[in-house]
Amino acid sequence: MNQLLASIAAYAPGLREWLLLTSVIFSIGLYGLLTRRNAVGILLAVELMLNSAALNFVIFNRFCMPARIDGSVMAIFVIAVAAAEVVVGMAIFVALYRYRGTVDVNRMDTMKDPVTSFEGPVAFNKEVLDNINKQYKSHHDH
Amino acid sequence: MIGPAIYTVMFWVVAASTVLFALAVVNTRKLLRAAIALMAALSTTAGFYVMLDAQFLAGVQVLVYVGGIVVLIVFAIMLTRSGELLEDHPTPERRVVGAAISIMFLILSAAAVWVSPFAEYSTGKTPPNDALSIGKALLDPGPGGYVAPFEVISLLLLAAMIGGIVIARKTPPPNQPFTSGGDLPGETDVYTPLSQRDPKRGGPVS
Amino acid sequence: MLMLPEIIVIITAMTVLVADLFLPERLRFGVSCLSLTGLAAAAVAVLMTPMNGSLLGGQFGMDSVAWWFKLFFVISGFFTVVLSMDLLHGRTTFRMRGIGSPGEYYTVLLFTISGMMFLVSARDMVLLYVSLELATIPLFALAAWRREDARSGEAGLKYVIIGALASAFILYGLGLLYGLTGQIGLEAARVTRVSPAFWLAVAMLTAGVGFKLTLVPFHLWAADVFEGAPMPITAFLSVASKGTGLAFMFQLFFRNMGGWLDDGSLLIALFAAVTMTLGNCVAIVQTNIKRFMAFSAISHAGVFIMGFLGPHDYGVPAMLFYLLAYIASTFALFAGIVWYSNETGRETIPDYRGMSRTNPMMALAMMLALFSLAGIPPLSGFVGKFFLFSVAAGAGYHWLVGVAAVNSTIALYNYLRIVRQMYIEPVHEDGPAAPASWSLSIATAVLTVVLVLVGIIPFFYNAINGTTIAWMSGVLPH
Amino acid sequence: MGLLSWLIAVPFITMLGVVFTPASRWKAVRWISLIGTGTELALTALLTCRYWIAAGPDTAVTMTAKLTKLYFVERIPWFESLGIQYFIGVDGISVSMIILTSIIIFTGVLASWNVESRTKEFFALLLLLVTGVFGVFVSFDLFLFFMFYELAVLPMYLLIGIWGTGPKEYSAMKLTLMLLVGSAFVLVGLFAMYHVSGLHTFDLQALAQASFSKDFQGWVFPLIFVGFGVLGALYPFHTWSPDGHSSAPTAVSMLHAGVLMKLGGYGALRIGVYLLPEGAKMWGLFFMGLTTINILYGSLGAVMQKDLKYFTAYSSVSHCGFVLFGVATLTVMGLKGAVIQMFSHGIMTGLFFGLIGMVYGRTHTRLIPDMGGLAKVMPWLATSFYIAGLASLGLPGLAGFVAETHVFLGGFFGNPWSNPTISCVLTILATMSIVVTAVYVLRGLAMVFQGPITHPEYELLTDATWPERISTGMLIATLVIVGVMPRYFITLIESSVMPMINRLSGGV
Amino acid sequence: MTTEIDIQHLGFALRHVWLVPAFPLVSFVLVGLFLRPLSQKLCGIVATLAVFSSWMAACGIACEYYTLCPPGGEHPVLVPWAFEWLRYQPGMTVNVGVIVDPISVLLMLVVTTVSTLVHLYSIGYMKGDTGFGRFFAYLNLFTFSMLGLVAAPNILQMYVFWELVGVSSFLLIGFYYQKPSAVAASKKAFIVTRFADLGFLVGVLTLGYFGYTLFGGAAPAITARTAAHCAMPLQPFDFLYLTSPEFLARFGALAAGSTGITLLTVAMVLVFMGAAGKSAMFPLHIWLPDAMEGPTPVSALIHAATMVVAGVYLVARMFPAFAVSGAALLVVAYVGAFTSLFAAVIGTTQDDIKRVLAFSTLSQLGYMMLALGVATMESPLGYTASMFHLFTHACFKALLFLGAGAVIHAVHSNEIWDMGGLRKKMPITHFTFLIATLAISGFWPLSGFFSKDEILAAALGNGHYGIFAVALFVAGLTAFYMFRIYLVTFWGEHRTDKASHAHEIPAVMWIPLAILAVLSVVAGYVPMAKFVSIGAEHAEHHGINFAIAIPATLAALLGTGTALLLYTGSGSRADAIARSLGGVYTLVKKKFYVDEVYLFVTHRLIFNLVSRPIAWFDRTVVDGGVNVSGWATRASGHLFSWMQTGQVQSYGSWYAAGAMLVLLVLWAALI
Repeated sequence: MNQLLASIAAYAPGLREWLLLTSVIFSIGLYGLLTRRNAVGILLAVELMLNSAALNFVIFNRFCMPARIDGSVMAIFVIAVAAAEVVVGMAIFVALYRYRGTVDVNRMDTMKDPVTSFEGPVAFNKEVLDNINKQYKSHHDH
Repeated sequence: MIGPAIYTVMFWVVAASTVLFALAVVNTRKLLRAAIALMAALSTTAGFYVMLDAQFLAGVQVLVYVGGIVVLIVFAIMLTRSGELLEDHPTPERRVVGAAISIMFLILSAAAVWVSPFAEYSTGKTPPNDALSIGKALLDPGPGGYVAPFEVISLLLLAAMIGGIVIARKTPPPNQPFTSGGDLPGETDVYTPLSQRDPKRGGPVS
Repeated sequence: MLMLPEIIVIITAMTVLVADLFLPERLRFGVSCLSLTGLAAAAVAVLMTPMNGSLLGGQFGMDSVAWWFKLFFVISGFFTVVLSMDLLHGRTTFRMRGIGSPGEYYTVLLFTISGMMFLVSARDMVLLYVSLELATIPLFALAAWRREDARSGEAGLKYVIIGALASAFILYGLGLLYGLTGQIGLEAARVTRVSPAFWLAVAMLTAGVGFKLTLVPFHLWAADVFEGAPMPITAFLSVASKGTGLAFMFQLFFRNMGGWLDDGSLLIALFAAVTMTLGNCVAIVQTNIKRFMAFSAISHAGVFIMGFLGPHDYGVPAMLFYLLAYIASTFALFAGIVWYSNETGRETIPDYRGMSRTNPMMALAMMLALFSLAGIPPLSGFVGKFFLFSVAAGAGYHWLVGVAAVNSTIALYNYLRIVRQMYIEPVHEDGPAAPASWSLSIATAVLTVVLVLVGIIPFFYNAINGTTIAWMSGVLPH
Repeated sequence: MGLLSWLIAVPFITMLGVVFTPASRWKAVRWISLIGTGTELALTALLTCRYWIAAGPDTAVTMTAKLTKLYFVERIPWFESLGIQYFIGVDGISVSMIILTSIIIFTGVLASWNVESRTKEFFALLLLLVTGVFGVFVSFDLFLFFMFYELAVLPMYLLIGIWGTGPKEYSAMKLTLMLLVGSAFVLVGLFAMYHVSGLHTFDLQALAQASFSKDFQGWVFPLIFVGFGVLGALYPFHTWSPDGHSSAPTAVSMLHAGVLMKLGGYGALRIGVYLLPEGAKMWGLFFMGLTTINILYGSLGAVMQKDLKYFTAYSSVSHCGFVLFGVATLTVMGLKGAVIQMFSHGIMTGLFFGLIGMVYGRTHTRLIPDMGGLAKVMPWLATSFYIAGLASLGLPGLAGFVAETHVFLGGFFGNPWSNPTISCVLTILATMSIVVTAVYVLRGLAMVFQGPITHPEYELLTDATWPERISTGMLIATLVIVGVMPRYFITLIESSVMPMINRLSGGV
Repeated sequence: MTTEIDIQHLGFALRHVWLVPAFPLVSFVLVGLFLRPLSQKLCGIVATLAVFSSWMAACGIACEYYTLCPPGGEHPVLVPWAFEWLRYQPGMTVNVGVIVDPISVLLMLVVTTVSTLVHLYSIGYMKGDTGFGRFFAYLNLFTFSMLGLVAAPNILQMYVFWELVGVSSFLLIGFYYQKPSAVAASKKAFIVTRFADLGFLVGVLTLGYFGYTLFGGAAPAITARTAAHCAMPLQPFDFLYLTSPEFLARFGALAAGSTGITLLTVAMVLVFMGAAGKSAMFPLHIWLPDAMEGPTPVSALIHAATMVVAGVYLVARMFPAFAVSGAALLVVAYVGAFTSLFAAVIGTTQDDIKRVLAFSTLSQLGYMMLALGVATMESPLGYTASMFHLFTHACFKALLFLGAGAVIHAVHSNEIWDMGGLRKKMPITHFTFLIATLAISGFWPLSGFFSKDEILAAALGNGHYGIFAVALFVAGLTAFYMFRIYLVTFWGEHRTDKASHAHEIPAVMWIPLAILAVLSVVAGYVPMAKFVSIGAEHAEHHGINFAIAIPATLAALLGTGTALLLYTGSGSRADAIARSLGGVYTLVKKKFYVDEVYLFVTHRLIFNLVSRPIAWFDRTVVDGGVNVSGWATRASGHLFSWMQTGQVQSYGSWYAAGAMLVLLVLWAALI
């Protein structure tokens, strides 16, 4: 039994495992942000990322500097910031929904660079070349 | 002896559940279900805080984060009525790109973190993590204290609230006076020539 | 008392909020006057605070660079208020939908300014991060201020999402720094040994700074947000938030990672070159004036970070001086743009045709501002760019000076496109815009005079240089 | 405020005067600018006399000096931390260029006597342009030099864009951008010198004493020379000149071709050769070859031009080729020839473009085949055109000959650092241009002025009015004076060129 | 024995030598700027008086010079008056001054006399012409520049006035600028001479270069010898230095690379190219016949007597240098001979009276050149002969031209077939024209005979038999074409009514004719050998050398005979011979199509194949390059703007990808 317990204890999570955990959650959040169609869904993913960053602080506090409580205090402030962010985000999405009737992010691209027709070098040069040819019609010799 | 084993088992179980919940948050098509998955993920993180001897923080996490923010998000889902209909799938190339980037990020950050020598200091002494010390730290003007961020975060929350209110409120019915000028429904964005404008609004005083 | 300017700004914000409730409709204008006086008082307070010292046990520090940054933030806040007065109080010919509620607008604006001031004086990660968020999150709200306008909402959406992503990256970076050193203070958390995690932290923080300063791969949000946001907010974004980005970069790259800056200078040079070139090239194809200003801001960001390259005791004053010149020129230009869009609602470059005949003085002011941005002597833009190029050359990056000089030619082409519309094309057929209101014309006049004098009178540069020359030696770890 | 500061201030004050006159009395604007440029001319005359008195006795000393001796120096510290100061002074070359500029601007104002549309802005921009040019010729601090150098380029855009003819926006934009790209090269070279010298100052005289390594000068000199060459119409970068000049209004093309293109030559001389002698030695022969193409290319190109302004633009490309050719020869005669050519070509092209403007004002066409037999109707203009043409083909007794013989002799004698046979061959190729110039000048002028009158309506054209007579008269008088009595004009230039030669041969 | 001459106390004329060129300059400025609008008469008088006073000054100089150093003895070169005009570099200054030596005195006399007479003549000829004042201004400008050229003590001053002479001839040829043919002719004249001046300039540059580099060694010896005679110190460009034996010895030694031709020869051939251009030698002669478009007094003055001999004067001035490089002298000789033959042959077929005289001038110039060519330093007879022929030719050729002018003035057409039988209508012109024709054909009492004989003697004396034969044949041809035009214009019946109504020219016009006639008779007896000589002392020679005289006179008689045979009576015989010669005749009449070749080369080859492509190349390729760079920036703008898709999530992915890229760069660069 002890031997079993000892073998289990061997897998105890060191600092590395904890940090691996936070980076996994962070990348899942990132994936969510980049693929989610609904704006609110994106904010969910953002919450996830911020939460993993806060966890990161607490981990470092626990492992690197247990004497102080900087990490935990930072985590508290992160939570507060996340709250503020959600408030503003949600306000904007609600206003947008009321006006546009949708919060689908893919449809929110009214503002983009108008890819105008983009003429090749000859066309651009054309106006200049016309000017040249006009200048050099074979004029009669004296 | 039992402690560390239980500790390890608990860590791996909770870690696995957090990852699963996170994946659920990201992939479920029904948004409400995603919100609930987020609640679960955040509570498991609270569990982590407990394991990391940050009991007060776990409480704050559960109370504020899960109880407050995610509830707010659920309100938002309700308001934007995006909970009812199934969210359609992201475009395939968006999904591939997103996946590629996040996996790349995972590999890079994990590798970076895995090999780097952090300032490990494991004397085992647990940090003074009870509410008293955090409370004192928050308001202590001395070197160790965080009174400045405390003040700033209050400003931030106030500003965010004001901003949110201004953006998200409904404009009142026409007959009701409204406190802010220039916002009355009567003012359309039709360009009224200078001559027909009423003097109060910058027109010529006849 | 070191924190006096911030306190004055916060008190003004609060009083404006409360005053907005009690003022009758007729006296609504008092709100703007209140915020103006508040900002003026804050500026005086900044002038009076000593240039060194710290508060709250070293968390809130004050030095010459912070002093100058605070002064610039208050000034840009002041001019943003002046620019938005007409819009908020309905004194425009072209009715802007839903920009109302001036009280809340000013409050949120003042909070962002106080956030910026806190950012500059932050000496530890917690205050740094929180003040950065205070400087950014209200801007999301300001960008989306005009509810009924789809573009403003969309701008807000994009700004929120990318802003959140950036803040997550910054947080993750700061976490790693904390992990590597175990210290929360900026000077204390200086990494001694190089490790992959440190480079990851640097990369993440560069991404965060890139978002704020619109450096190239992180600049994509700028165009849409600048186009969607209301005009004064676009001005504020292009000036103040760029200043904040610069301050944030100062805090991180000088205070925290000063030691490693020389190793990464090639990366910064590449960043500068790519940002400048992209900003100027894409500006060629823009027609909307706000998108155009976004790309001009991006190209100027590239010019700014050239200051980080060379021997830092020249880089810091050069960057601050160029920031001053940039503020003066951009606000002078935005005054004209705000006035024109208020009076006629037109925002594309071809719409500016014939302005030199209908409103010659405003056209002259805008032309001077454009030439200063392009870097034409004897205006301050040229002098600022000259010193920055000299810093880059001092660091041995002659190729970068060449790229920057060619870029300023492309920039001139972009700015001349507007001057051409104003001076060479015939008058716009919809008729001239009404003359500017007294507040805007005074602001433009003052800004144009400052714009011209800053380059010629040595007082400004000497003042900046005198105070900040010793700053670097104080900060760098040796 | 010394004499030189007044020299820069007077056009600026006139500009302010012009800007602040009420728009209703636009006729007064012409008179104000005329008075302004008149005082400028007086100031220049005063400057020349005082310089002549001051510099006369020590021409012997400068023969062996290593640094140009400056007169009427004014120094005001500006940005001391970077070593920038308001440092202006003048030597032989600057005085000759100042004389040229004040004459050209005076005649330019006279030539644009009947600009009706938006006269205020026109004269204001013209005077701003001239302030920049005067500033360049007197400043000896690289920052100040570069500041005035760019200030001189920018009003061109508006002047051509608003008052130009033909594809004016296109040529205005092309001109401004190409000149600025040129100044970009110069900027890089400037900073390289500032930092590598380690003297931490922009003062030209101090930098002249700094010893730059050989390979440093090897890559900075071509940058500076090409940078200034773009403005001096060096071969591959000259394409802005035909378009720019043909679209510009009269006074602007007079000022531009007459004076602004000389900034290129002046800069190449003052900053290129003076500061980087080793680099000049390395690249001398290469640029001599390039400028020979420039000379032949410009003159051969001018033969087939149908538009009078293109015709003159190409001829000024060829003549500016002489300037840069002279600079590239790195001999006493070559450098002296370059300065005289700058002066004489400035006057010549000013006269040419002024006259073209006057003819265009009457016949409203610039195409050579459309005009014919105008000599009968406007004898004064025809004679002055012929004098300008003969001056441009280098007729002795006019300024062109003195300059060209100097440049040819300089090229022919060659310098000890470059292969003498190649420089001889290049000079002989360059001399061939005097024939081609004769061909296109006489061919063009004959088609326009001689032969029977082609269009009946040309019968009633009028001859030159009083402002035109004064301006053409002044320019012709200058050409003849310099052509007939060059001695006084040249000794001063020689005394300011000698230091450059001593630096070249003796090393720093 | 070198007579001791001290510059300081010379005679009045020698001290004020600068008066000779000064008078025409002053009158040019006076007439050109001020008198022209006032009154035509006044212009004519002032101009003529000015030239006359410079003639008097020239005579004064001649007398004082030859009293100072008597004829037959040593004739030192004096530079009594000079001032520093231009300093190229510390060791190299160019002085403007007046040189007094036998040939310059001779030339001054010739130029001033012919110029005075032509001025007098044109008062009558140009009466009533609108450009009267302008004409006299140009004439004065020409006289001033010609005198300046003649008086040049150094080669650069000669080049300066060389160009001024070219310009004044351009102005005078193009005097009737309304006529397109006159305009084309003036342009052609100037461009061709300018092309020749290119060679001259390169020659001057070479001489200047080697002069300057070798100046150090050679100068002291020369200055010692000539310091007394010169007002200003010796300079590398001065003739005294360039023709000094010390310099020539050192310069002659330098070989030009592998070909073995000495640099001196190259320089001298280049200088001769300039002379050939101005004196219209073979390849560059095309402008002289067309120069007849100008008014006839112009042709008389410029294209007969003065300008065209400038080339000969230059070769004479540089004769010692030419002599040292023998090859250059041979070139001069052969070119001269060929030109005289070529021109004489064409002259026989021309119909325009002035074209015939032009070709005869070409032929006589060829004579002078070949005379110089055959001379050597040892037996410099050719040198004297050439100068003598120059002197005599100036007299009778001017007379011929003025006579032709009178005839054209009367008949209002240049074609000799429109004239006929004018001897009754214009007796004085006829008589003077006859004297001139006899003189040029080389009949005994007149001057032509003596000068031509000396040339033939010189050619024979130095063993150039080929050249001697050609010269003899040309003498015959000259007689033939001169008598051809004489007979056609003055004998036979009036071919047109205008010829019948012709009347004698007014007094002001026939007085110069008379003076010239007297001169062309007397000129032969001037003992030129005593006045003008160079090199070694040569034996006194007197009287006529019969061995040369008889064949020359026989050739002249033969030519006159054929002319009489062909052109008296109905003149059908001439046409029959013309038809019989067929193609050859038309070839010769068309001046061997040389003009067409030149036209082809310039218009087709240079204009179309060189300058038009250059203009096109410049507009499209070089300009295109600039436009393409503009387009490239715009294209890159479009490329980057493609990134702005408007999709937030694509911004997010660019953002994250950018962050990782930064990480990778950091890792790669800085591990």
